[in-house]
Amino acid sequence: MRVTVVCFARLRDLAGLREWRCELPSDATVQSAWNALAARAPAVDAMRTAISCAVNAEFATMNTPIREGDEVAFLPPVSGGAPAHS
Amino acid sequence: MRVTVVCFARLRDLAGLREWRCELPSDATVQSAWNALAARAPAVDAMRTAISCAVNAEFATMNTPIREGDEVAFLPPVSGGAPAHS
Amino acid sequence: MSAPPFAVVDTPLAVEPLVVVVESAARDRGEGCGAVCTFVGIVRATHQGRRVRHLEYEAHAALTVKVFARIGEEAAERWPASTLAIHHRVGRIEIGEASVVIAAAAAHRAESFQVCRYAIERVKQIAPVWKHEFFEGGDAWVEGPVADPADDGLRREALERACA
Amino acid sequence: MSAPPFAVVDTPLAVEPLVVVVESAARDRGEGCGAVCTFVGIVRATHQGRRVRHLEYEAHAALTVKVFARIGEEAAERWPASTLAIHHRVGRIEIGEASVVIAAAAAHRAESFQVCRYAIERVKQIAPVWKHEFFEGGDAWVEGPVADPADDGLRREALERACA
Repeated sequence: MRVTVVCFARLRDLAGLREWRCELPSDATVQSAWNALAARAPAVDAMRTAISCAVNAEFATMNTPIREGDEVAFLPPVSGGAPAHS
Repeated sequence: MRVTVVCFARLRDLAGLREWRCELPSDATVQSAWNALAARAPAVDAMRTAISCAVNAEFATMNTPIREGDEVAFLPPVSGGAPAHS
Repeated sequence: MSAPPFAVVDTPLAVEPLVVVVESAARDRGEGCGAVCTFVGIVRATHQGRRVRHLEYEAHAALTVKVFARIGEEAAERWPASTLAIHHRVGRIEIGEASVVIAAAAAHRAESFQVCRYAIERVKQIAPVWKHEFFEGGDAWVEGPVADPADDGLRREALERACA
Repeated sequence: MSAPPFAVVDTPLAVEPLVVVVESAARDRGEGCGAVCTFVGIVRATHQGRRVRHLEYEAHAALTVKVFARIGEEAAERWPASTLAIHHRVGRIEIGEASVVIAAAAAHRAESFQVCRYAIERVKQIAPVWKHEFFEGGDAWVEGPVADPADDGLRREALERACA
């Protein structure tokens, strides 16, 4: 099946792509999509532990199953989880 | 000498006037102006203990001396010295 | 032409001009301006169980503008890089309209909230502005306790609410 | 036509439309709307000692709008009669321009400040919006810690800052 992988911000820079139509097996999870991305663009592995994800614009986890046509978004840490004086 | 007495809000209603050109002795204080107002409009006496005052748009006290041409303003308690939920 | 930081006006209030004023003034202070907090006081349709028709505000305008400037100085003592603007409307004000608008600028958000909150507490305490409420069945002046602008206890109370 | 309460836009932000939106929505709730508090986040000329030239914000727009709505629901749980609006700008933003505008309406001022402060804390914590800083001598993505939107500890922290 085909899903669309979307990378944001610094992850987009590391991956060298923003959107990628990606072919995955039919029992794929978000983790499968990440693995496919890391195989294509090994530099993203540097952000592996910091990434959140969303499927079809809903927060998800690496274990969330995905389906044909889904949008799988990988999200770097956001700018402002910082102290109130930031 | 002449000063202008100005009454605000509920005090204006009680006095029945907003501005009053008032004749006072040359050693007058804000208190003298108040006494003259109370003589002319006895109803204002009900607010005597609640009134603040200003001379020429500066906060003053009843003992502040006043001079020819001064504006003497009498100020009822303000609306919002109330709790934060008001 | 930019708005004056402190004013009493008899026309509808706007928020945006005050944001511009405080941002411009704070931009070159301290760490610059990263945050503006504003407060808009709005006429409510009910007050103490009464159905309000409209309000009329009256002010000693010249003294009120000086009081606003004094509040700005008080805020600058506590938050040196902050800037403040306060506009109060007088005359007849309808339900849903603004009676007072405050804008406070600072480098960081926590400070902008504190300055803005401090300012509205002080305005309510010491600005010579009176509210005449016209409700169904009558009208009344709304008065608070006697407030001395030089009363340090009141000022501390405003600071406590701002910095809680 | 009134502004949507939650939006991601690529054009300059304005405060006034959000004030109108939250006031209209709060007017018929609880005791009505007597207070609107707004927050405007502004691009500063310096950050961590660097001279900033401009910023570029990027967002997962669809998810961000949902996150804003979620923050509105969280606020309504804690402050049932309050209403909230949040607009974030994306794309290139110059020094002195707003990146985010929040408006919170409530019957009384204390609540409006709390809701607004809560909202900006939550936006900073969980909205999928990233800041790319262009400064003299280079550029960098500004990242915080990993934030889980369902993390109750973070939410408590935001509540504590709002209600302190």
